[in-house]
Amino acid sequence: MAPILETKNLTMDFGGLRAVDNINFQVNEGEIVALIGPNGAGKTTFFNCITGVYKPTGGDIYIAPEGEKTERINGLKPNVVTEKGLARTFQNIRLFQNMTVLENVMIGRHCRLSAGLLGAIFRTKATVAEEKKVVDDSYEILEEIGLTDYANEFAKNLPYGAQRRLEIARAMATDPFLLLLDEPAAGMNPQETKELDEMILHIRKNNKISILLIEHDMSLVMSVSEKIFVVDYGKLIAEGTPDEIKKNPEVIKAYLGDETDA
Amino acid sequence: MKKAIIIALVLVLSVFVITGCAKKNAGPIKIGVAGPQSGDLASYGIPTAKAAQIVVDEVNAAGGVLGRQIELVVEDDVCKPEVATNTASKLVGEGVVGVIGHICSGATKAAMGTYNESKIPAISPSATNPALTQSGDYPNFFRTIASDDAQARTEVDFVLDTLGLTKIAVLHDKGDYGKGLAEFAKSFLEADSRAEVVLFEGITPGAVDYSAVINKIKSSGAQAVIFGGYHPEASKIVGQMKKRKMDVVFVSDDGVKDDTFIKVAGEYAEGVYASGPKDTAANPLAKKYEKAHQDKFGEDPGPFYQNAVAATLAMINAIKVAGSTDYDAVTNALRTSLVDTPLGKIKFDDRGDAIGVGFAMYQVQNGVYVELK
Amino acid sequence: MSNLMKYFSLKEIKKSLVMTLWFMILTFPIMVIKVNTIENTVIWRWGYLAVIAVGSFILSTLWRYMMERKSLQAGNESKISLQQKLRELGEKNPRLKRGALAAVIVLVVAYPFATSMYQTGIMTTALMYVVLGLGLNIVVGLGGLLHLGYAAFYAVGAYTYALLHVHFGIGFWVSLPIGAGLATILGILIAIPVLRLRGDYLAIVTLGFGEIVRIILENWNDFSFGPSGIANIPRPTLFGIHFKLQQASVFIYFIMVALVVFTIFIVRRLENSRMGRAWIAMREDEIASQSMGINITKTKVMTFAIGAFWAGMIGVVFAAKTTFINPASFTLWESVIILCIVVIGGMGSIFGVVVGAGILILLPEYLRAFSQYRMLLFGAILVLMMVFRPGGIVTNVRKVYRIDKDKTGEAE
Amino acid sequence: MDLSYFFELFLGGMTRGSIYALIALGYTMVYGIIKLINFAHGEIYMIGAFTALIISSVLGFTGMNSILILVISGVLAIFFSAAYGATMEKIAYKPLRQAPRLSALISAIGMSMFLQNYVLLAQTPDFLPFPALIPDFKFLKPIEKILSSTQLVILVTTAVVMILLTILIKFTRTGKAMRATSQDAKMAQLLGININRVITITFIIGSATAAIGGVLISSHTGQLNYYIGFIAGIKAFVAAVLGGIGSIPGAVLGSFVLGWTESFGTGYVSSDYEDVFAFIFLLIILIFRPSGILGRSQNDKV
Repeated sequence: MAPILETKNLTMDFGGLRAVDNINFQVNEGEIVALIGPNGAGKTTFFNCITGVYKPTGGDIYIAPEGEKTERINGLKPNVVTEKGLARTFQNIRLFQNMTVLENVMIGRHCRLSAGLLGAIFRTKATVAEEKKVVDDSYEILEEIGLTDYANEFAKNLPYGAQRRLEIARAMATDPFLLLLDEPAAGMNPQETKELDEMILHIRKNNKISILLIEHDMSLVMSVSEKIFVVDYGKLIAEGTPDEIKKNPEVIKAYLGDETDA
Repeated sequence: MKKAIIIALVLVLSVFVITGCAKKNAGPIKIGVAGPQSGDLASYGIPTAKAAQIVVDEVNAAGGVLGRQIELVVEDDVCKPEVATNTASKLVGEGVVGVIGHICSGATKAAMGTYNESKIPAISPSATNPALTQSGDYPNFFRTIASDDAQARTEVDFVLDTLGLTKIAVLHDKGDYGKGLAEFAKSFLEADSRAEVVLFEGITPGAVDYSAVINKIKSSGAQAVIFGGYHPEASKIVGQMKKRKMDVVFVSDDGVKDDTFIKVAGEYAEGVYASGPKDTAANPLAKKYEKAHQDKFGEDPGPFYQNAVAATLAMINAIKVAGSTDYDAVTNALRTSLVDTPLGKIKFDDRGDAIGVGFAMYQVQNGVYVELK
Repeated sequence: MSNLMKYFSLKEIKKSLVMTLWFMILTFPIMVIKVNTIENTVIWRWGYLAVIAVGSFILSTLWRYMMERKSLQAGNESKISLQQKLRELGEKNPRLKRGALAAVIVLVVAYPFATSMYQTGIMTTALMYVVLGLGLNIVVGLGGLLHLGYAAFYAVGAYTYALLHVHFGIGFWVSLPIGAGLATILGILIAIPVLRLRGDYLAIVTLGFGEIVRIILENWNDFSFGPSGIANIPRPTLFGIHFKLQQASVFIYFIMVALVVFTIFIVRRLENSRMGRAWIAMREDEIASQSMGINITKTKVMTFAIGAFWAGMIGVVFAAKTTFINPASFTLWESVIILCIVVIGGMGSIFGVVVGAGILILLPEYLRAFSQYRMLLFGAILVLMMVFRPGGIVTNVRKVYRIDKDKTGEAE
Repeated sequence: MDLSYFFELFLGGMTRGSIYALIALGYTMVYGIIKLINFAHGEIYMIGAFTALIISSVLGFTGMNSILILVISGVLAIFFSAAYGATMEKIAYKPLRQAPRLSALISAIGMSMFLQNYVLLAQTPDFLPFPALIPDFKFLKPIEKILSSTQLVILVTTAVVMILLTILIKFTRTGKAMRATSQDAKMAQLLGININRVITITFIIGSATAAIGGVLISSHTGQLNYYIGFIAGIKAFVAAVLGGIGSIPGAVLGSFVLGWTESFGTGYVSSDYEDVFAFIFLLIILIFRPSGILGRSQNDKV
């Protein structure tokens, strides 16, 4: 199995601070991979480097979607990265608050559509058809995530758990081969987390999407992921299956130790 | 649906056609007064309204004109062209037969088209832009003030002939009035072989400090500054020049020939030259109307008051001479019939400029403007 | 109404008295002492103090009452907007909707014939501001980009027509698209350098840009005829027919009616299109929208360009209507007034902009009776409007999509 | 190159800069705390100047010593400006804390129009001469052609005000509360800081510096009317943004840079395009440093 996402010696410096330090990392096709580490370990920075929000200061990022050539994506703009098939969610929910739930998902479809200015003004056949399709497609995604009841509500009026799910729905609408979830379970109760667990597995199965997630909730990480990477102070300190990670003394020292303290 | 709309439309339209039919009556003769009545330039417009009121009250008390009373319709244009077109159409709608105004040149230009098409003459007491009379585009325009080019001519002649200075800096405030004047001054200077324009620049009105421009004047070696603009900027420049002990003659225009300038600039005003309308203080009519203003409003009249009195007198006289309010007759009377005004006996030339209204040079001496003969 | 009584309690009266005292002190030097350093006189106007005292006592009580009402209302979120109500009413009674529409059409068509030329002129101005507001609404309301230099594009349109007429004798109808096009190009040119700027930084740079355009028009005499402006710009003609004054003003009115309809039609289509959604997403969250695949650069340039288009178009109409233009008509205040229309009306809402333009342009006209107090009241109204209705008069409603359930059922 | 000409332009730019700085300081403080472009700040400056004019001409009739007049009218101008600033905040901005930022901006614009017309109606639309309250210093006699005593007073006051403000913000409890509020108002509130009080104090201090500016600048230009606040306010705003809005040394630096740009632009090119130079320079700076010269870059947290 070839990795669909691979980083080689990825490094990100902020002034004197090295937030990501020489990380080598792979996600293979169809995998659910988790990235864990204590707060401030550099996980979100790592995400931001991959998705183009930051331009890494060193190393390389390669993607190789199924059936396509390997491509280096360092420093591409976020929207280009998304077009290439990497979609993400945000740790602190960043929905379009004053748009409806359905529109939020429709925005996700944006880069897969082509209607332009003239199409919109003259309502050409192609545009009308495209608009109809995007509504249908988006609705379908909402159905899959279970948000159809809220379709015409403003995103800001949604309950917290639903907002988290909407973030995932919106990311899925971009038609990715790899979904990057940044702490999707943050702030959820155990019941909601359990539903999330099922949803992630369902998404992979149904849409053949690989998933990379950052998460603090160990139960979720351990139950869904096949491979776990652990970072601390920007460095990769361990990788392996959940069982291997549980037993790794480095990890216990750096990370799980912290958790028990807290 | 469509049918209903059409029927409704036809109905509505026919109602308007019936009621809209012209209603002519022999009520009072309406004369419009247009100018800024509110906002920051109101102090230039209100004296005109007061002048017109005083003259009209006097005429009405004496039985009116052509046996009819005169009614004034005062409208505010805030000195803005876009407002002035609306003001003009409002006056036209009111059925005025003549207009005293507008005050600012820009607003006047915007409004004149409307008056022209409605065959209404307008006499401005203050719009000095040369194009108003010289372009030939405004056949219905008259004014009781001389145009900017005449003023610039006066200033340039004074600097070259009387003062005998040759290196001259020309400044302006980038405004309609100031820049227009400065450009005339510049072109007159350039046409004269004696003179050299060492600097031609616009200053920014309202700026907190003019030291950079003043340094520039200093290093240009100018002997005199001709400034086109208003007194607030003039007093700042004069003040800052004097503070630096610069020995440069300052010559300015009607916008500066204002007692406020002397009060604001204080001791620094001493020796400043300014052009202004010929002194009318000796004219008995000017004295009379100044007193009338004092009696009625308890204060000294504001800017362009006497010009506005003259404009109103000329308008009423023209109607009287014409014997009607007919456009051709009235404009003809304006051009042919001499009328006694605070500015002297005036009539208008073919282009609309008042004959006999000109400029003189003044200098601040011991805190007052003194006319230089 | 019963809780109004509590404002007559001793405690509340005491509060009002404290405020009254405060305002009496606050306004004392400026209201009571009138100095004239030119004449060296000082006038003491003690009478004003009494006016201030009575006025601030009443207003302070009223203020607290209104504030309390506002905070009570804030509790129940389910406020349905006016627009939504109207829309629902229309959906329930299609006949009523059609009837209302017909009434509006009749009113609009009959207006210039029923009223004077002056009223027609005022209404035309209001309609011009409707289009300007809708144009700026694309940039500020939908795109979320604070733009304080909008009058520059307006100036471009006006000068395009004026200069084309002066130099080449080109008429209104040809100038209309050219003016709009040049403004659009300028919109693109200004958008490019400011792409990285956000919020207030963008505001000050666009403000500067507006001033730069005005200053150039003021200074570059050979090009723009400087501050004395361009006069005798012809009014629009119809197939070569020149209208008389009265007819021309009616004609411009109908041109504006047509342009307003045209603008609303286009803006409505755009705001619910793929591009319109991208604008709103950009307003809501720039980073998230970029991560969702929206090209921010392109979207920003688009909002600026399309916003500028309308200003350029109306600029041409402006020149034709006033027949005289000079740079003084395109100051910062012009941009500010248009911005106020957008915000007062309700950002992002077409209906709101129409209402906002009506209020802001017609109100000062009808406040003329108060002549010199006009701008004072205008300022006060702006503040009060924002304090008591910060979201604008009309809150925006998003399009409701209806999904064909059967169809999606099949797709599953 | 004429060196003395250059030097004169340099000094002129510096005077302008310090004038802008006195107004920009208040601007930047208010912005730093509540992220509001206080459009009406220029009007507070104007009211300060007007109050000083009124008080000094009333006192002028008593034949009081001119230094005493300067002190009394200055203090009262500061008091009244601060009072206007605080009242304005309570009426026009406080109810809008939770509202969209544009609403607060429009409220500020409305306030600016209101205050301008309030002074216009209560006093006069005309320019009034402002008495020369600052005496000519004897020791400046040798260089009076280059530096007047008013200019010197303005320069020194700007420096003193800037230092005092920096001390206030860096070392006092109130200053710490201000910094905390500007970083994160919600967090500050949770930590027990009364942010309403902090905001009021900010407005009071900002308005007081504007009043100092109003008095000094009006003595420098020798005149004032109800409209002086508008242009000065815009320029100060540009200066504050140039230096990095929210930063106190930034406001001063930005003001000087703006003053020099205008002065050298006028001196070496043309004053016709004075404001154009200022705005183009602003644009260039912002293109390379989107947060101004000394501004902290405001990267959004992702």
